Amino acid sequence: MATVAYGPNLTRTHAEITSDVVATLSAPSKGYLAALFGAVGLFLIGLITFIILLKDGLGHAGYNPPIMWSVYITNFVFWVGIGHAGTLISAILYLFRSPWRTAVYRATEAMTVFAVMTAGLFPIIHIGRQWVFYWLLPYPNARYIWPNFKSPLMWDVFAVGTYLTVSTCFLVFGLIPDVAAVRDRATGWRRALYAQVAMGWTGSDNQWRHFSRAYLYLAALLTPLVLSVHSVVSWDFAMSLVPAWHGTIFAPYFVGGAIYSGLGMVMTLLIPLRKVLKVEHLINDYHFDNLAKLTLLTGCIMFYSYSMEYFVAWYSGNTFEQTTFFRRAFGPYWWAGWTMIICNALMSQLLWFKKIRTNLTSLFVISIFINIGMWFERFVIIVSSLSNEFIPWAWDGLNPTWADWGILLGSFGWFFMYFLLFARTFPIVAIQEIKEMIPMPRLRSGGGHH
Amino acid sequence: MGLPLPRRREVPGVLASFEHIDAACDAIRALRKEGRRNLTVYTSHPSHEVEAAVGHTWSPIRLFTLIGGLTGCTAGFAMTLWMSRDWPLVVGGKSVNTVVPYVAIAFELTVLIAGLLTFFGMALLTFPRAVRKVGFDPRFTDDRIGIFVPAQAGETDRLGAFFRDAGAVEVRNA
Amino acid sequence: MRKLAFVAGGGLIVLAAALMAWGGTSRAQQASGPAEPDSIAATRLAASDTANLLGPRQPIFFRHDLHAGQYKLQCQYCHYSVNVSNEPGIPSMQTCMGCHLVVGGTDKGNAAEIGKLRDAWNKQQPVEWVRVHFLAQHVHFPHSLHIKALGPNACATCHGDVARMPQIHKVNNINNMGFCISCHIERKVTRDCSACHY
Amino acid sequence: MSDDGINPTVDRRRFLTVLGVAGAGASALSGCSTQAEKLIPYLVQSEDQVPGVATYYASTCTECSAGCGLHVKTREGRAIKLEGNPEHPVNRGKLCARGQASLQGLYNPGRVKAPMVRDGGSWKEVKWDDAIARLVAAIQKGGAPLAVLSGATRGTFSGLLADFTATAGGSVTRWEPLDHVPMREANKLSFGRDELPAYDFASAKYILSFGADFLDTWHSPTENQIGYAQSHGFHGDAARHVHVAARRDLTGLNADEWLAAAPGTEAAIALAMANVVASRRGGAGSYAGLLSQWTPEAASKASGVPAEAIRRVALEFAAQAPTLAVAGGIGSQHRGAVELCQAVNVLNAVAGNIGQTVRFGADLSTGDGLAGVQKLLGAMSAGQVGILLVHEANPVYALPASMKFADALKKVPFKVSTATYMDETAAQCDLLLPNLHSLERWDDANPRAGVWGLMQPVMEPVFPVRHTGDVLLDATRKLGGAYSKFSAPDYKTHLRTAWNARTASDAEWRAALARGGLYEAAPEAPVLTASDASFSAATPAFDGDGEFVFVAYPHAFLHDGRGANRPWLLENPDPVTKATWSPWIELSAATAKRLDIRRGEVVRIVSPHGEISGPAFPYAGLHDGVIAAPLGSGHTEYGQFAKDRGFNPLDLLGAPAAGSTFLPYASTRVRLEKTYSYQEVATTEGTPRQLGRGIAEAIPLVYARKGMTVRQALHAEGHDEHEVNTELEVKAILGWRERQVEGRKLGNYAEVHPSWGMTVDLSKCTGCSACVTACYAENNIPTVGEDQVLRGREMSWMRIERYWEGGEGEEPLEARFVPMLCQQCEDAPCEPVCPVFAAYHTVDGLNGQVYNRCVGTRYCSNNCSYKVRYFNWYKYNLKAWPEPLDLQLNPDVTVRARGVMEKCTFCVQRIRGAQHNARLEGRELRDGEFTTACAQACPSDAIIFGNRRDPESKVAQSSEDPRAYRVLEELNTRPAITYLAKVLNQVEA
Repeated sequence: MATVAYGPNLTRTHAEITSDVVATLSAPSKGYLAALFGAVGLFLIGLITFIILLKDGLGHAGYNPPIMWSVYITNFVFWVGIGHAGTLISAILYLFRSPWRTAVYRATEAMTVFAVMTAGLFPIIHIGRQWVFYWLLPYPNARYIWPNFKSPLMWDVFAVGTYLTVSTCFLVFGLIPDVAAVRDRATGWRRALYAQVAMGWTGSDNQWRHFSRAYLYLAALLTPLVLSVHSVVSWDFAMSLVPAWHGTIFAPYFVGGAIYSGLGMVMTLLIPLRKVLKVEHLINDYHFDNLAKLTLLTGCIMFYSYSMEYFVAWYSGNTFEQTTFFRRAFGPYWWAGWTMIICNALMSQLLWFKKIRTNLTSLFVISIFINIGMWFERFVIIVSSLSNEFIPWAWDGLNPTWADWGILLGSFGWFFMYFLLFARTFPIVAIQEIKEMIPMPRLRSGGGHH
Repeated sequence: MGLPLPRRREVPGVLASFEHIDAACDAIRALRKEGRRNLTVYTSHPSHEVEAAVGHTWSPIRLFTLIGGLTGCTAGFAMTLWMSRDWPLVVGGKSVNTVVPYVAIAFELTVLIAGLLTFFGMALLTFPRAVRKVGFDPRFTDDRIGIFVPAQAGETDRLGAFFRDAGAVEVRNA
Repeated sequence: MRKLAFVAGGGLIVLAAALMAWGGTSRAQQASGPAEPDSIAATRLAASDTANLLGPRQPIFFRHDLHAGQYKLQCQYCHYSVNVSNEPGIPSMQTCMGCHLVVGGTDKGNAAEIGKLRDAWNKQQPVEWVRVHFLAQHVHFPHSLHIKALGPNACATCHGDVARMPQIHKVNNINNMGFCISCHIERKVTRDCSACHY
Repeated sequence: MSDDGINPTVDRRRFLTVLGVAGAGASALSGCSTQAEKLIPYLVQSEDQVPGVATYYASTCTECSAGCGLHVKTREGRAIKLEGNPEHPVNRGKLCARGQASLQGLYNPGRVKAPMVRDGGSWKEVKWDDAIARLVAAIQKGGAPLAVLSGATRGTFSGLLADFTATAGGSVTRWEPLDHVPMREANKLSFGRDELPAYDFASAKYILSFGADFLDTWHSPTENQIGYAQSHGFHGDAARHVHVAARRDLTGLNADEWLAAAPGTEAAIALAMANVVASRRGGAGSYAGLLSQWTPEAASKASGVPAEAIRRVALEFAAQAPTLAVAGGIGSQHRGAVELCQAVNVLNAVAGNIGQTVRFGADLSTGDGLAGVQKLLGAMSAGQVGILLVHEANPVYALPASMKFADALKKVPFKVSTATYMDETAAQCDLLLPNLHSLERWDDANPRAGVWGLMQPVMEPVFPVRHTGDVLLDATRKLGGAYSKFSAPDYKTHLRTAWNARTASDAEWRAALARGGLYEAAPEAPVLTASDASFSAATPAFDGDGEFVFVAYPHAFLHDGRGANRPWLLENPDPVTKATWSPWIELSAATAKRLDIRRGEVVRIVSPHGEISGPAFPYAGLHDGVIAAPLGSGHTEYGQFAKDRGFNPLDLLGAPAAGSTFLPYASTRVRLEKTYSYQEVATTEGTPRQLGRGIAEAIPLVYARKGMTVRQALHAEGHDEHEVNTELEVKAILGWRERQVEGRKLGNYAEVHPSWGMTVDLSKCTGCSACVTACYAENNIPTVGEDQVLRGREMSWMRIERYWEGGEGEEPLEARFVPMLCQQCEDAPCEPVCPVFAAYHTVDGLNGQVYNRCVGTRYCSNNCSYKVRYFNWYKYNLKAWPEPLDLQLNPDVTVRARGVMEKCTFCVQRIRGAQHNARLEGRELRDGEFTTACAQACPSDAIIFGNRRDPESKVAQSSEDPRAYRVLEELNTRPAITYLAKVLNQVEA
């Protein structure tokens, strides 16, 4: 039953699993190094772009008033969104005791942390005076003035900050027993290093007792947090007066989208990674099938949300809303508008077919489309809505520049840099949780426990 | 029973390692019948079977989480309300103190502090300050179950014999 | 173990409370008035023994402690526009010469300094005083209103006891918004941002 | 960070180094500085300068020949703002954009900074004595006599100049490029009066303009606009205005009806109308013969304007009295311009307006016209000019290249220029004796009979240059002999003596200075009858055989090109096309459609005399047979802002026939060629249609007379109103508000404060954009340049939105102008979204913006329904004011650094200033004691500012007007600005 619970074709002993995972940490392959250098390169591009922005001002980026937010905020929402799938899988599915999460959750959780780290950069990059961003924090200062907690941006500060902290705790937490396992297999300085990280984990009965409770509570805390964070992000828009932003549907719409985009990214990351790290047998069709099903579900949520947006715009009879949505489909940004609908609402429908769900190539292609689609969703929501607000005289279009793309590339570099380093340094597959799924040998045959 | 705080002094005792979980559990039960309470049982993964055998009660972690949550919630509301009264500024024609928007802040702080305290409590309760060389074997984090019994020089032989009968694949005095 | 858990939790509550209290306490510190100005009797004091005085050295060793302290000149006599304008006004050279055509200085030290002034006047060269107090350009401080509200001798509130300073130096950090605000809170006057920032 | 809120170079209290360099002495220096960290005291305290307190001097504007009165605001010895002089009979306290931008002339980086002599190819600075000596030497050398070409300003100086020149055996040619010679010619022919009359727009009940852009570039624009607002603006009733011309200029857009007449046919229409008027009112009198040739049908055949339209308008015109018809604009200055003006004289005569609304005797200052210049040209090319002195004129630029002035100039052995700026003519001279700017010098002007405006130096010269008057007097002393009759030691004395006649005693003189001059009552206007001199109203000839007639018209702000070196004027969008910085080429919408030409497509316009190329601008307000382009661009000199920008339409014009008295600006036919390249026109226009959003509301006159609201009028017309809140919504909102209002009463908000508000009357607003420049000047708004405008990043806190109505099919095109500035909403969407309280609500009802607190999230701008917040994308503060332009900055307003949001706050610095004064004097603020810069400048008095809490205030009362509405009312932002709907004076069916 254990095998069934874990999924087909995995008949490995505890010892084998340990060695499999520890093997992923052995000397890196050429491909891996190439990828890492690529990531660092991209990151440098972003860094240089940012320095220029810091020197001259945001003018270099493609802002055309009234479009005061554009690619940077798009990236922010995009990356925050990515984060959500990780926590969904590691925390929410943990509460649901869903068996297939065990193999993939470590990777997705790492993705979460790094995605949120990336997202966290953008509010700073996009503000006009980056060097005073800390004024958004409620710290006692000589001016005796506090921030404005009525501003959705303040909620953001707290939401994203909390999310980053707690999900990092959660990641480190689950990591400890595995790091201990690695420690006991490693030698020399690496052993010393892992020993530090493992904080002296031995796996004694007491440790496991507190560990499993704490893990449960953290998961329970993270579950509402996941839902809240992207709701708060969506309120950045929904709390405003801008036509097509000012909608009650936004919170669920954004959370759905976030998880959808996250799942897309998970697949994009895992499909190559499992090959590079040679853990195909640990992360296999069974998991991707389930991932794909989840993607399909959220994809349908997207489909529904899009149609609702248009329906509400039409039904409200509000001329501003109607104009905005008409222009979203047929205005200057029609291409972006349709990209988002095709990539998100339509592509995901392919996942109804088991053949496509279980064929990794097709999954990979679809996941790429999802990433693109979700980036454009945010782009459309932000840019095309801002480009035509209440006063026609002020309407204008955006033309992005090198500064926008530079920062976008940089953010991908920054994200992959961390993810790749993590994948090489720490067990990307949760050893102890997989072991938990595979029963230990018994003296008296039969007498199955549980 | 006291907290399993890190033991600096070396404790003499017997360390047995098992391959079979049922054997290990039987051994634990037997020892506890003898009235030995301060066993240490090592497993590479959380196991209900072992826990049942060791007969653990509840973990105080939940208190940390609860207190953290309450603190966070209070702090969240107190901070926002007090700060907006401290220098009243009207925005958007709204009243200076409006609870609704502050719920977001309070909620986030609740989760934040609860989460941190849980982690902190976990660390406090679980981790000894240094890895104990004695009474531990690297294979316990791999595929073996280990049982350590503190014992005086006199009783080590008897315990060793007991473990071998119980099906331990390896027994040594530590 | 319960005990321990409670201790830990309680500690955090205290911490949170402390954070909120901090604002108040730091304000109290800010509010505690100007530091005691160094008091040098307005007596003989040659330019040579002024090395240890605070504040920048001026082209002419003009002594507020003599003019405002010993001779009890009204501040407004020289800072002529202080009660009609935002700007206090720097006395014109003519104003100085008004007295110093006749007043030549009681001792050598003073005479020397007054000599500098007379030279400058003869050359029609304005003396370039080193500025001690100035505000950032995004702050607007109407001197006249503050004089009207606090009386003609209110200068000391911000500039310190100038009447006892041989050489002007900054007593209060007037560039720190807290310095203004603490006073505005005490006296319950406006804290509207656009009163000063526009 | 260096530019964190504080600006390193452009500090508002900056020590005036330039003045220092100018040797102006410390007496002009302020008593405070931060950047230099030095306190520079006055040597001698000037009585009228108190640091931190503004001092106002009266002066006279010299930007055009209208001669408006100025009040110059100075702080710490430097002029920082120009406002109209309320006592002045011409502009009555108002000032146009060009007049206000005179400041940027004063502080212009393109000024000639010292006397210079040509030294081979390059310029060499010399001492003044040396420079004057050279002039004297040249005069003493004898040979061909001295000739002077000067501007047309009339006053004591022109007297001195003429006198001096005469003594030197030469003669002065007074010349203004855009003068009104055709009008004078016509008046001479019609009435035997060679002068420009004054026009009384205020009392006219019906206005006909035949190509005369009287609101913008014709005659005395500010004066005309003041009158026009009184008659055409709604005051219980409104005068109707019909524009007859090939192009709809700003005046045409304000007209209630436009008759698109082919160029050159306006005269026919005028006569046809006169014909109808005469037959209706009788009294064709001596013109019966002339008029009989011109029936509406005949005129219609010539002009393409439907006969019934002509007849209808004529009948409406005849039905009213007094009425007014004007003609003679540059846009209609074709070879038949004189006849056109004669025809209009006849029209006015038969309508009985002569002496009523057309007031002769005013004798507006004019020059010698083209005739004089032709004569001079002849003399020059014949080598009969030994020395040419050019004063306040730039013929090399302002005359068509085909007139070959530059070549003639080469034939003059010694060329002297007194140019204040290095312009095209100065660049070709041998000696530069730079004159002072009119704000730096003693002078006077006599723009019309009975009006003597005085100028006095309001500050030390920015550069060490000298008054040409003083230069001449110096020269006379050096020359001696016949010149010794010029006894005055300096020009000031000369002026004072000249004024003895008017102001004998010093007291009178000082009084005159304080009032800015002497204003006698306008002379009684004689009632004249036009001679029956018959003339031909036939369409004049045009050179070439191109498809289109080319019309060059004066740019609204650059005028004849003299404004092209001032960023304020370059960036202020043209009121009609809303294009900034670079010129454009207009073709009618139909033509554009036919030739498939889109806006920004570069087209080449070829005439027999030359060609220009620039971006096309399809414009529905243009006759299909016409291509038009603004004058004023295409300088080859004239400073960094003007040089090499765009094209000069004069290149298309041919040399006028010998003996022609004026330059016909519409005299060639042209061919249009595509170049298949593209150059975006930097307009500030987004979408020029309202999409039924009720931003610029309008109400037909008939309903306005009945005192209906816009909504009632819409119902009466059977339209349904645009979306508003339902009963239920309103109740919910009000309930919510009550709770909020209670919750707001904390801290300073608990006390009672004023609540500042504004009303804007759209029936008065003509879109002239004087308010925009006033706002730039008052609030240190940076000009960002063409590339940034193309990205929509212009910073104009106040913008004039120009929406089109109709225009499709038979529906006539209507323009609606809406001044759009921060609405200071009570429930402002921008405020709550700011995380750091940089945007917040002040206790007195403003949307405060604390620049130094702003971190630049730009959320406020996203959430602003009116899009009136502006962001500093770059360090504009360092780029916008190259020295010495930065000396103009208003010390009371923070110069915003990069990365912060900025916006209109109802000139909060003026509010605070007034409140401070009131408190010093221990009294309450009085209504109208101060006002915002825009309201202060508006020639139409369309803007009223005040305290809404005070029921007595003008703003409170005017917002009770039935025409009152608020923009985007349904959003419940509760704006503090009330608009009064425009009044449509439609044809009454």
